[in-house]
Amino acid sequence: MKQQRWIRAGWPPIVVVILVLLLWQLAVTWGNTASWLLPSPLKIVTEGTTDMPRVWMHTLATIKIMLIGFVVGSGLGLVLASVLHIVPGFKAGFYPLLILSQNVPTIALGPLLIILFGFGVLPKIILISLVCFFPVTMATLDGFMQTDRMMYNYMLMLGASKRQIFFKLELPHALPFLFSGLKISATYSVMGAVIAEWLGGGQGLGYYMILQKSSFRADREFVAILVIVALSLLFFWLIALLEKWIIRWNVKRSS
Amino acid sequence: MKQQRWIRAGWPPIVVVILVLLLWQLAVTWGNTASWLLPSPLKIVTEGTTDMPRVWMHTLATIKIMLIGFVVGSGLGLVLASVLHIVPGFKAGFYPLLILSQNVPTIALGPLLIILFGFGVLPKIILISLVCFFPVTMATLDGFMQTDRMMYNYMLMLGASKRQIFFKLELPHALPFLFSGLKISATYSVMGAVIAEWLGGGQGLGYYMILQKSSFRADREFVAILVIVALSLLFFWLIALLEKWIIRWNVKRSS
Amino acid sequence: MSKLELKNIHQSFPSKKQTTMVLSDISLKVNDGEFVSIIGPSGSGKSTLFHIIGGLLMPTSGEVLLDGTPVTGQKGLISYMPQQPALFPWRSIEENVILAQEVAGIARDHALAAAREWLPRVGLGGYEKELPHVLSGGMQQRVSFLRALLSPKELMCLDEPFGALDALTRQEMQAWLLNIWEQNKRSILFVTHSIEEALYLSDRIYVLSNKPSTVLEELVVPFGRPRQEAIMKDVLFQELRQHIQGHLRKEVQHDQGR
Amino acid sequence: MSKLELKNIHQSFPSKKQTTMVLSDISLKVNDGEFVSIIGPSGSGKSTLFHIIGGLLMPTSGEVLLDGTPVTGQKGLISYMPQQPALFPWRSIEENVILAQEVAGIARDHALAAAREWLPRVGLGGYEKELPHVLSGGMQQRVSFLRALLSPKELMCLDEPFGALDALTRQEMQAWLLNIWEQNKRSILFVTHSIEEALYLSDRIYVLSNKPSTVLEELVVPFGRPRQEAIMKDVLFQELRQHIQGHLRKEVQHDQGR
Amino acid sequence: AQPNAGATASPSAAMTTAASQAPVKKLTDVKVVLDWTPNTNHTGLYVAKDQGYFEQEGLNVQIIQPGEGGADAMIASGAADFGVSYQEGITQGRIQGVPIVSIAAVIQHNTSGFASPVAKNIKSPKDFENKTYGGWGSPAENAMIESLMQTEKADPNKVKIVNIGDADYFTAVKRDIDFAWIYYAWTGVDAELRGEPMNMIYLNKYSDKLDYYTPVLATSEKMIKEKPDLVKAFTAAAAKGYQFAIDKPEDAANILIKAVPDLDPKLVMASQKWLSPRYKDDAPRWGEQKRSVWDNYANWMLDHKLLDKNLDVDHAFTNDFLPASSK
Ligand SMILES: Nc1ncnc2c1ncn2[C@@H]1O[C@H](COP(=O)(O)OP(=O)(O)OP(=O)(O)O)[C@@H](O)[C@H]1O
Ligand SMILES: Nc1ncnc2c1ncn2[C@@H]1O[C@H](COP(=O)(O)OP(=O)(O)OP(=O)(O)O)[C@@H](O)[C@H]1O
Ligand SMILES: [Mg+2]
Ligand SMILES: [Mg+2]
Repeated sequence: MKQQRWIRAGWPPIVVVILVLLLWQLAVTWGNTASWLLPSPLKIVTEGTTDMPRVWMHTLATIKIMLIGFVVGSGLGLVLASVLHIVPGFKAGFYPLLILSQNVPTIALGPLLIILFGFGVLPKIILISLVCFFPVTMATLDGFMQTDRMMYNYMLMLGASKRQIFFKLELPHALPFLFSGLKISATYSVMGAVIAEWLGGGQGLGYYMILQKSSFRADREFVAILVIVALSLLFFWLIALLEKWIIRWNVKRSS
Repeated sequence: MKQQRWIRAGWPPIVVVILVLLLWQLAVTWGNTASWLLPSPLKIVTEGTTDMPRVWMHTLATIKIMLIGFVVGSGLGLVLASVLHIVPGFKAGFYPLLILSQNVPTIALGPLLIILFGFGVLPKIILISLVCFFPVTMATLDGFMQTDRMMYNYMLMLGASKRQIFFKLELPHALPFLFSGLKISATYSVMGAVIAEWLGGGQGLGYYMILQKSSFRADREFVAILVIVALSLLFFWLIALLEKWIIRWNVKRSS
Repeated sequence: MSKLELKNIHQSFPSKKQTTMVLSDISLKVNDGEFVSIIGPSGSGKSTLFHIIGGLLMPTSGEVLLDGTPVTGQKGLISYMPQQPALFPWRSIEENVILAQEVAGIARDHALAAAREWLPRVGLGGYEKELPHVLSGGMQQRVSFLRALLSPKELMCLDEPFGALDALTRQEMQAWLLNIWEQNKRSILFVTHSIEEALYLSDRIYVLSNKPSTVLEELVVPFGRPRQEAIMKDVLFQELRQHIQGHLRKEVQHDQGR
Repeated sequence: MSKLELKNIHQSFPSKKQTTMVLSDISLKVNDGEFVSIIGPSGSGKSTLFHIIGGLLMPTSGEVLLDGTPVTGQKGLISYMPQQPALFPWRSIEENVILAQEVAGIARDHALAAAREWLPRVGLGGYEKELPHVLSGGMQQRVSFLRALLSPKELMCLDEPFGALDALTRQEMQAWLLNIWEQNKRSILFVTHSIEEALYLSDRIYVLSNKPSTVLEELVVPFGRPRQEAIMKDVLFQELRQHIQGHLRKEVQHDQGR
Repeated sequence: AQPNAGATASPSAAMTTAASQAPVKKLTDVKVVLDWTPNTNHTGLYVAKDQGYFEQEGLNVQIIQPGEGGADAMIASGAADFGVSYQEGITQGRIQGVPIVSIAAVIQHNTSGFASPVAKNIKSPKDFENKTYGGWGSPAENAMIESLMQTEKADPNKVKIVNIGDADYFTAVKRDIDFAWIYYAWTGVDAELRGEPMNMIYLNKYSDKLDYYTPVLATSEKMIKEKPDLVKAFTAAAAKGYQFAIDKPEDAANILIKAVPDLDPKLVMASQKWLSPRYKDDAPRWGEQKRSVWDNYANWMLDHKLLDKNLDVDHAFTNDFLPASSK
């Protein structure tokens, strides 16, 4: 029965993915789209297997900085949300900075980061963290604001300290929001890593992609894109799974 | 009293902004940072006022596509979330596509959009919408999932149709989540517009910025960034205000 | 013909370790226009029974019949007042009252007019436009009660409708409910914790045992209609009360042993 | 010296149109080791009064004294059971029970041991590890009650602790509370809707009028301790009951006029 | 390093051989940042690294690909010691006070120009009339088109200019665009490989002023002032690298392919063969820059209001670090 449920839950995404690939293949084949513009899935897969070892190497490099960036970023996001929530006045005060952090374009920020931190992995991690922290912070802050009024009042009456209210009530209550933010961040983290790799350096899917693009190798460029999408999906599902595992009290439907 | 509250709420962000600008000015002045790398706020403001008319024109262009993109994107995001939530199987099925939509880098997507839709405003709107819809969809979907169990059961017992449950319960209940998503989207929308302007076209802050960068006018580049940040802030606050105005039942603290 | 009939309802909930049997072979019925009460220890499964009648839960086994047709698992056929008020926080009081009517497809204007007419009668005049969070517990319960009362269904299932009311307001609401019921004779299934309330209001009373719950006794209340509060002082009333109490006492004491 | 003293408490809530006066010049006290009940119509402001005592609300005017020192607006000094259970859905039953103790700084192990010892006594043995949503309304109320009972504060404020319990479970809990109280004589302030309950349990009873609420009467209950349930059949008991009921009836009828 | 290096007995080679025999000389770390993704403009650098020319000069060179921000800021700020840049960038940058200096011209003549699919029939600037140009929105492009068209007395106002942003030539000409500005060595060669013939209008064919250096090797003023020896060593090794690429295009291409395996080998090979003879071209030695070229282009820019003041040409470039002679 458990297996059946897996199959039941598993088929819709598989069907959709297959459908999309099929449509794509047909569009390319019949639509006469030039393959240097939009290669067919078949071509991409063929190319991907041919260039496998290098793609794999680049993928590993990307996964590494993505994971570090995501963990640092969303960890920071949670801490930041907590601090902004707990310290009065901070939230209003720091909103402008939060928004600022998302609105300095990479082309302006990148050179500054590199000049400050060199060509190593640090500026990349910073960039990915910058991408990842924001949805987490925003969603978690909103979560804190939504704390159940009755429970909050009860905690106040108990004489709970701010700290106790935070850890015993607000934080667990905001978990669904936190995960909402984490899922958004997880989705962005791979792209964040790719963009960070454009900062420079000689490996990673971002590097590979831009190189292929500049040699007009659309097929290989799309290999990179496919890997990126697959990575994000995987990562997203991992976070979603974690959510299911942690948030178990919200059994909604007794159907 | 009302005025006092405004002043009370207004000062933390103002203080922080002033502090940051001050620090920046000092860092540039004392740190001997070359002004072609990071111009001082004073220089930026001076330059901004000098080049005012052109900056203003570009700002208007950006605001226009940003607004259209945001409205289309987040409207679509809400509709999409609703459809995915209501139609069984769709949610699981379409997650991969949602994630895909966020993981095709602009450098690959841009050319495709241009081939399909030309160099006009349409591909830009599409790009901005693509940026904006995602946080809205994800947050709203999570909101739908968090619907209060007791109320949901009550609606079921009443024999409410899926439609009724959706409009009378799930949608209003998910509003805080929706706004959480909208605020994230609002923050991204300006950057989205700037990136979209790199797709081509001869106006907008993105265009202005890249042009200034290529002629090493860091001061003007930062004028553009400052305007971008200011726009985002403004837009974010607008959405936050709207949220406060719409979600009035969640009076949390009777203090 | 009976309005509602439950046939051999069993219900068990799977839990981490073992499965808890909550209802064990419950059969009961409510005739057309009859006022039937259910009394039982806390946690015996009364609310669960209502969920089954309302179609929210599929019973592990057994059948629900409404007007003679099997409706097990069908929703939207009864008017229901849940144990917890479950008011929608974003709706004003009057909008909360009309919710059940809205869902049943009654025109909003019409429903609102009715709500505004009835709210003062449950002591909530002047609160029409307020949001639920400003109401006291008892006031919320009255809103929830009114919502069920105005729902256009023939069978009303009320889960402890007056639990959060003070003795006097409660008596008033009882008298008032009785009055309404005697006028239009809807069928009512009523869960209460007060034996007096059950005796005062009902035609028949089912006494449930502790978990797993069975029908301990079915008791026909021998008082005529219309009833006055005075019957509460009747000797027979007191005797019946003692009788039911005795039954329950055994149950609850038995329970303590677990 | 009195444990708790309220001096001329006024409370009004600003609303959209006008300001509603809820409490008007309430003064009352609870002596050391005394069991005091408050009875009043639904919506008269009993829960509001508790919020003021607990420091959640600053009264519009008036003072709260605990052990003679003014503590208006200070929180965390009393043990409190809210009208709605307010259980934390992500905590298991036993973790919910120890919440108040945790906040008061009692070691978790110690608190858990106490919770596990007491849970079976309120009929919830075997539910220690379950989440609150599997409990029935009455069971949740008992959890909330236990949570307040185990809180290490000298004054206990209970807001309708037994409202959702059936008659028998209720009697049992009453007897049991009385027993505990007689053993360690904590001071108790008790809101109830049942006049019998108030008479059976309390040393003194305050009867509140309808909104704006004033103390209609302060009544000393003349029965000795320890008390038996048998006193409920006492003639004096019935007379007192009638007396209070009469008071309230006027209030509630008066209220209908609005 | 593989000492299979060209054992050509030049004085500098003799000197470095001696140096390499000295007991383990410590290498100086040097960062070189490219202008964009690695391509045949950079072959000499990769060759110099692969063949050990840098090492012989006591340098441990790391070649870095820049981000979207380009290399100039990295070079000028010292985040990278050397880099690849363009004459137009250095000109504009210096006007804005960016302390960057060109130390060698990678290619002697401007290989860029306006390309269009043959079918569009654009053979000379006058054919631009009533056609659509796809660019990135820089005023320099307008000026460029204007200049070219004026030589044939055509009306530049009849050209429609569209900003195509990041879209490349191949994408652009598929959609509304008739011609675009490209470097032949890469895009043009790729078009050849794909069999999409194009008409190419080289800038320098129509105006000497537009025969500027692109790309160039550059460094910062600070490096020149503080570490002239290092600059000299670097330039010398790079010159050897480019000389190798001039002499052995195929070997050089293979070195580049090996160093950057993700590149398309066919394109690299074809591009290298096209480009190798053009590195030095008619100059007396690789890397030589003429004052007139800098002056011409700066004046042209000034004439077209692309600069707001005169360029101090003499500080913008230097030949001082190029090896004294080259064969
Ligand atoms: N979803 C569930 N999972 C497991 N057990 C459940 C679930 N729902 C209810 N129960 C169990 O069923 C029993 C009956 O619950 P129910 O709410 O029907 O009691 P009740 O008779 O209404 O009690 P009360 O008078 O206290 O409201 C309880 O013991 C409860 O623990
Ligand atoms: N935040 C608020 N804003 C406005 N009015 C309020 C607010 N809180 C309570 N009230 C009003 O105060 C009155 C008393 O409420 P309270 O909850 O204290 O009543 P109560 O005596 O506990 O009633 P019950 O027995 O029904 O629980 C009610 O009329 C309520 O409408
Ligand atoms: Mg129940
Ligand atoms: Mg109350």
